[in-house]
Amino acid sequence: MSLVRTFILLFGLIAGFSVNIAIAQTDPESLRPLVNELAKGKYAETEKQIGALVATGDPAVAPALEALGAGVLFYRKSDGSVFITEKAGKTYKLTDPLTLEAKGEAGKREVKKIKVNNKLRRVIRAALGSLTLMAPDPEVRKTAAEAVFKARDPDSIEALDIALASETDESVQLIMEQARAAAVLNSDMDEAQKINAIETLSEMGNRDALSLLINVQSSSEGVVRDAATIAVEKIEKSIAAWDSAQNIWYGLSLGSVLLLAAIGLAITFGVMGVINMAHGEMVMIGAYTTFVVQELIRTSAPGLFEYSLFIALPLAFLASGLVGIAIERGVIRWLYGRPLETLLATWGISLILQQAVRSIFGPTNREVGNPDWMSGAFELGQMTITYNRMWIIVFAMLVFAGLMLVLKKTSFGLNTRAVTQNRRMAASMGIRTPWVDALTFGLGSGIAGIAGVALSQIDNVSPNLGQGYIIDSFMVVVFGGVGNLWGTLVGAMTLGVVNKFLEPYAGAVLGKIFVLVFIILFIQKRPRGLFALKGRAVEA
Amino acid sequence: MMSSFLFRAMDARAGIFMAILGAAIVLVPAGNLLVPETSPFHVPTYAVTLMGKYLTYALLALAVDLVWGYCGILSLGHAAFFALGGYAMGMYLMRQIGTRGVYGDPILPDFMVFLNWQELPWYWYGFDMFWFAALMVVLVPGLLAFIFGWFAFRSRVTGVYLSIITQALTYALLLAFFRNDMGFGGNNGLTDFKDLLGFDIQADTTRAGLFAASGLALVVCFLICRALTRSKLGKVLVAVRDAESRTRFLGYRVEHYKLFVWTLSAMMAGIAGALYVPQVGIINPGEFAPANSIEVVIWVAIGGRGTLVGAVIGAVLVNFAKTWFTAALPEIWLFALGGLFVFVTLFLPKGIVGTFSQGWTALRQRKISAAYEAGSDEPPTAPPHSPGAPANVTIPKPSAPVSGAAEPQPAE
Amino acid sequence: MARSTSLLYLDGVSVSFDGFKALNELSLTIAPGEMRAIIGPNGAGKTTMMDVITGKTQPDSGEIYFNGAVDLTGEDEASIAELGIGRKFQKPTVFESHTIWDNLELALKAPRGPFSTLFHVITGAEKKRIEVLLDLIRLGGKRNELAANLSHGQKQWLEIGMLLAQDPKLLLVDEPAAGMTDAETAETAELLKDIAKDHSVVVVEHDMVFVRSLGVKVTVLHEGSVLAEGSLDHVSADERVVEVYLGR
Amino acid sequence: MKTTFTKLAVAGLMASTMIGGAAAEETIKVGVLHSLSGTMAISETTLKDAMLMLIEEQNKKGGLLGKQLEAVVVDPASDWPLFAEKARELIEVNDVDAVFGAWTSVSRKSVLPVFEELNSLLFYPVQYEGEESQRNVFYTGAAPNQQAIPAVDYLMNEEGVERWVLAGTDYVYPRTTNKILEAYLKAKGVAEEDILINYTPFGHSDWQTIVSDIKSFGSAGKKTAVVSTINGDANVPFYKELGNAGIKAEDIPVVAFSVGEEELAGLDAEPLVGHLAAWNYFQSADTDINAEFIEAWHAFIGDEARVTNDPMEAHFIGFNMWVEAVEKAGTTDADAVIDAIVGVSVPNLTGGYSTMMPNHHITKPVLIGEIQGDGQFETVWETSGLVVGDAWSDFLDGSKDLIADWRAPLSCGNFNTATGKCGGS
Repeated sequence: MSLVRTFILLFGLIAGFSVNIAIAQTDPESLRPLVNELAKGKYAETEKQIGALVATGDPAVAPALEALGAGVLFYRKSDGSVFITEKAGKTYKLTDPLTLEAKGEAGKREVKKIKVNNKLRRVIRAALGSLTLMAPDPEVRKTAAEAVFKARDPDSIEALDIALASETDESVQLIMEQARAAAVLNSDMDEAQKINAIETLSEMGNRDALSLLINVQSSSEGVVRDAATIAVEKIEKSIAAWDSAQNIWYGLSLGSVLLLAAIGLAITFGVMGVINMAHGEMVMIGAYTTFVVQELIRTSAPGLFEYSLFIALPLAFLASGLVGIAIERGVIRWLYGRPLETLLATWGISLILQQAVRSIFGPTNREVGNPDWMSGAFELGQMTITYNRMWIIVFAMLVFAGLMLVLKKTSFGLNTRAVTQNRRMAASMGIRTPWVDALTFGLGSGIAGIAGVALSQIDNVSPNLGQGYIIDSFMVVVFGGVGNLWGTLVGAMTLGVVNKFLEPYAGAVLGKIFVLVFIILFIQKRPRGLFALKGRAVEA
Repeated sequence: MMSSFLFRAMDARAGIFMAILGAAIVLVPAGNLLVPETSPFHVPTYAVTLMGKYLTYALLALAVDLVWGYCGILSLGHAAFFALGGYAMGMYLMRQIGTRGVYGDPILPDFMVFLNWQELPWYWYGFDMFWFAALMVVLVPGLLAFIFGWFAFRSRVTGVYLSIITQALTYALLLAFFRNDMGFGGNNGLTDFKDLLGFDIQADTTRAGLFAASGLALVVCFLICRALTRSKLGKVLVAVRDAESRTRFLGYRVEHYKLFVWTLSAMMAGIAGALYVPQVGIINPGEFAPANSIEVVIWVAIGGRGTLVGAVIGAVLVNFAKTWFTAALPEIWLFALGGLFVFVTLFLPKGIVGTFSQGWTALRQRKISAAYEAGSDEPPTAPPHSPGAPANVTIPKPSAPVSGAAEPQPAE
Repeated sequence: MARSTSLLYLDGVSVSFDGFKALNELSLTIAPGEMRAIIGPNGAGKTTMMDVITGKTQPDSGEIYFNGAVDLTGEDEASIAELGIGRKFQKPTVFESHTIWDNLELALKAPRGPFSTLFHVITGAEKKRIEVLLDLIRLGGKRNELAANLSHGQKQWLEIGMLLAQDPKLLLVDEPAAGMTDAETAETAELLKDIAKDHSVVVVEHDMVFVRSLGVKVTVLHEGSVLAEGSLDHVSADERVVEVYLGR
Repeated sequence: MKTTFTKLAVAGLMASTMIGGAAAEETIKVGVLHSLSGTMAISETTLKDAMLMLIEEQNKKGGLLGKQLEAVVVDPASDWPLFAEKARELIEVNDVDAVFGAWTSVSRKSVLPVFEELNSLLFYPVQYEGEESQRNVFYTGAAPNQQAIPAVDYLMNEEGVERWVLAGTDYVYPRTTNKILEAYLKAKGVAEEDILINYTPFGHSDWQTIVSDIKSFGSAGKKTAVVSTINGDANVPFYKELGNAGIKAEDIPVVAFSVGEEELAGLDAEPLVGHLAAWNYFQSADTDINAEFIEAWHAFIGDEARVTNDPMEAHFIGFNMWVEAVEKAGTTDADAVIDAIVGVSVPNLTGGYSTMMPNHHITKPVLIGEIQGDGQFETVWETSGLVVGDAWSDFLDGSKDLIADWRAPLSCGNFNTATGKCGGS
């Protein structure tokens, strides 16, 4: 909420400032009756009132409109005057929508929000676009041009022409031209103009352009229609090509989620041979740790929110790792050499952990927020890449690399491999096997915990979180070949990509069924997974 | 030859077990139907159905114990066969509804009517006849198990790899049956049954009858399992469990043995499912859930793996605990159940039956061999001792490392 | 020796695991009734050779014939066992949760299908045969003991007994004396010599004393192929053999 | 071992009876049949708490018929056959007079025969697919005509939507609702190619492909909206993906029938502002009775941050209707209550009254709300009057001739007006 407000203030200042220079100054007070009008009537009236404000052409109304769209424009019940508000505990801080001066505070019951709906938000977005095309900040101009593009309003052509004439930033210029083209196609200008516009959009080549062009195609005739048809075909072709790239991306993204979920299991199950049914709950503990960290940050240090995940990572590792060590010391160490019984005991433990979380945090979903750098998306060609998915892929790779490093390059890793390969021999060489067992199990659980941090960004944080991943995790580890971390990596990525390539054709449900059948058949071909050891050592 | 095969199934332990089951089959329905409700000996219908359900679970556990306990195949997908049997029965019961459905369509089940299905899919044909449905109850799970096992055992998929692909199998079926396009009622499954072989499914007599049928099925399957495991084939199975490649080098085609018990076990699970459905009144894809299969394995482990009786006891006990806990401690019962699992694993590693009759397995083996060796073709009759108290043992009881014997090692 | 008159005939057999050549153009022939000792350092390919003969591992190339005419490549363990090749593992492998008696009963030559075993009732002849074997492996007194409770040496014997129960034409015996006391080793040698009277036997062994006490033709394997062949004295005089065993 | 079992069994049955009947004698027992563990615990536990609160409040007011009410809580553990077993246990062993419970369609289907056989009462508080009317069941949640159709009308009229994505979880509620909507949209002149129907499994967590499909479906030059019948758990990742992919409500609005305040509490609502939901109650409803209810709820649960939602209101209405009907009948006897409850009117939380109709559905206002940044909804549209729940949809071939009326002399849940017979077509 405060972010929005800061933005509005900043934005207002800039807009106001530019007004002072660019256009003859109007007295803000002359706008006030129009702004106060907003408090009256229902959506239909509000829409008209917005139109009236925009008709003044005065950028000074921009902050009020922006606040209206964001749902922070309120009116005072006593006198009907309108304010931008910010919630501060039980009261609201008031700001004058035109002068942007602080106007004190008001209680909850003294003010009332001016309601907006989607339609109004669309109107406001378009209006703000045309009002701020000349703003000094290129970012603001860019946003404005994008808004004008979406509005496709022929009336904005004039404003765009003026803005284009003085535009210096090339990227903004491009968007303005596209916006102009969109508006031209929606107007009754001559064919030559329209064909020009079609070319501009054809260059643009994305789905927005496609959407516009399809419209043109169906609503026009003759040369324009032909030009539109050609452009549509061209764009559709290029989008189809990008679609396979997009699919691979989705597959890698799903694969990295599977990898994260499975990699801890690759240690506790793959390396140590514990059929760890409580693995999912370790992931869950990691996710809940993230929740607790964010809660603490929200209440005591809101500034740190952007870093919450970095704070949560080591804590989640510790929390899950310690629980893992406790489980190993308390239960599993009595069961080495009896792997099937670990299934039983860890199943019991998983029930207990689920219920424990349910009792402590309640049965409902808990909110784990995405920091700004995990939100949103960017375009790469015609692909949309969301930041959270991208970071999760990067993160999964880092975790994998880190784990490899620990197991291959540290003495702890050496000990782990020694103990899991030949316990008695390792013990007689002076390795403290109980410690190594506990720490290895702790490591696997801890990794599951940090996977939980990542998964909290894309999935529910609820007591059922772990159950959703346990089967997939076992599939990945077994498909890749038990005891081989590279197998887990390749297995996860293969299953992810296969799944995503099947999904558009078969649908999500059938796609998943096919993947399972594929695993069953694959295991027939390679009964010990993708990366199986060969030779006579395998079967004793 | 056949008679001696079946006769082999009997001994003291089996006898006691069968006597108790037999008594239950007679007494529970009698207590429900004949004893007046005011009497303290009256068995409420609620309890009859509940116990009937336990018995079908026990049969499922028995099926799992046959493959896991004796042949070392850890199936994490047996619920799939159970559910398939259940669906076959459910389809029969759906067809019996006839025009009594809410839309009154004589052919189509309700869920098809409101999803605008125009005609009955081909795989629903025949299910209006009980004999056909009954055949399908064993045939469908059996066939699936046969095909699956044919590939898996030939490819020598063993250990956790086999366990995980059985899990993949049941998971895939779960997703498939969830699909409404499959024509099995999607998530809601099949429900609202009216009657079975003309008997009102809600009538007390039908419930008592179903209870008795479940008990009888359990007895018959128990006898079969018992005879099987005590035949030479049973010995081969245990040999496969303990040292698969040794068995191969002796010339036994291990995959045939596995396929045989695997298919048989799937058929038994199918029967269990078919008896389960009319008693609980619904079959839906939730029965395919991998967690269900894991639970069955846990019942067997708690009762005692490789003991048959243990599987039955484990299934009844755990489910009884669940019934009790969910009512008595609704908010925290998972702590209790989870704790029970951990406790049993740590302190009763051989399960209940295994712990109580420790060493008895070994004795029994000796007894049998001794009897054979003594030249009598008669299978040994009931030895004069109960499971808990081994008597007249000439050979000193093996001391510490008995675990290697009575404790079956996983196939892996 | 020609293939047609041999009992076991290997020619140019190669096996590799992930690039490592376990067997390299191995050729070897065993005559009917022969007893042969195979020695070689660790990794020489002895166990892999047994795996290849018994069908556990399929060779990448080469020929394997049994009885002069039967092609063993492509057959699985069970059918090769049925043909009459018995194998004893390096690590004694018996059915630990069965009694000695049951172990032998399972091994006895009889129909191996699931349905034949399901309805199988033990016959008097079978019992007699088991008795004979029990005497032979000196475990008569422990017939009702679980195999798990046997000592290491007794398990070795039991396994040999099971081999005999199969009534094979050829016995492949992998390190029968491993982990035995000197007395047991000597007894085992006697036992094997007894057996060799009416079976062909291939013995893989490390223990030179043991091999010497068998007094048979010796084949030395090295890096997956035959290095030398002949009497023990003959091969131990071979410089290459000395180098392989002591050199490196 | 059998003896041990019998002993345990007896002990167990006694124990559960004891717990049920601890205060014994002069109480009226009310069963609460909601999953407290397993996948549905996430939604149902709240309803269990709501019931306990309602019962506590009623007891403060002096109970019912001069007796105290007593809640009997069991956990059917999201296991559908277990619902039937527990329902039987509540009625037969614990002797409850009414049961409030179930959430999913399948759990309701599972318990139906039990209530019919044992002639007891079930109040079912969740919006559902309709196509059902049973003598012993009272449907206090919305039927499709009380939720889905008004929402589509709103989008069509107010937002000018011409192209529709019907996205749902693959189970009976979305299937039926989408069938009805498809028929409805076609009747309104929407072309076949302007409707995209998509189903996903339960708990689906990877929405990348589907969100991108929606995006490309939306770029065909016509105003597009998504009608979501996606089930509870899968919504959080769906909305997260939607927000991240930059699909704004102004461009492609999503209207959901299964997303309420409780689901939104699990995610950051800021990117979702403007997406819609259709319900019969929002926590934001500005009425005194709602303020009281929320205050009582917060006091009961001890957490100011807990939200209220539509199924809770349904229990509120259902419970009050039952109380009133019992008082009217002077007994808790099922038959008497079934006769008495039709026509009973109780206040709902949005400022009006809801009435139990002869088809055992209730009258409700339909509200369309937009998601706000704080995870609440703002009502942007509501029906002018109350809408009567329609058990049998007029848009499905099989059911358009069916009506339900449980009053004598008709007393039928599926009366066919075309053939004049009770019992379907």
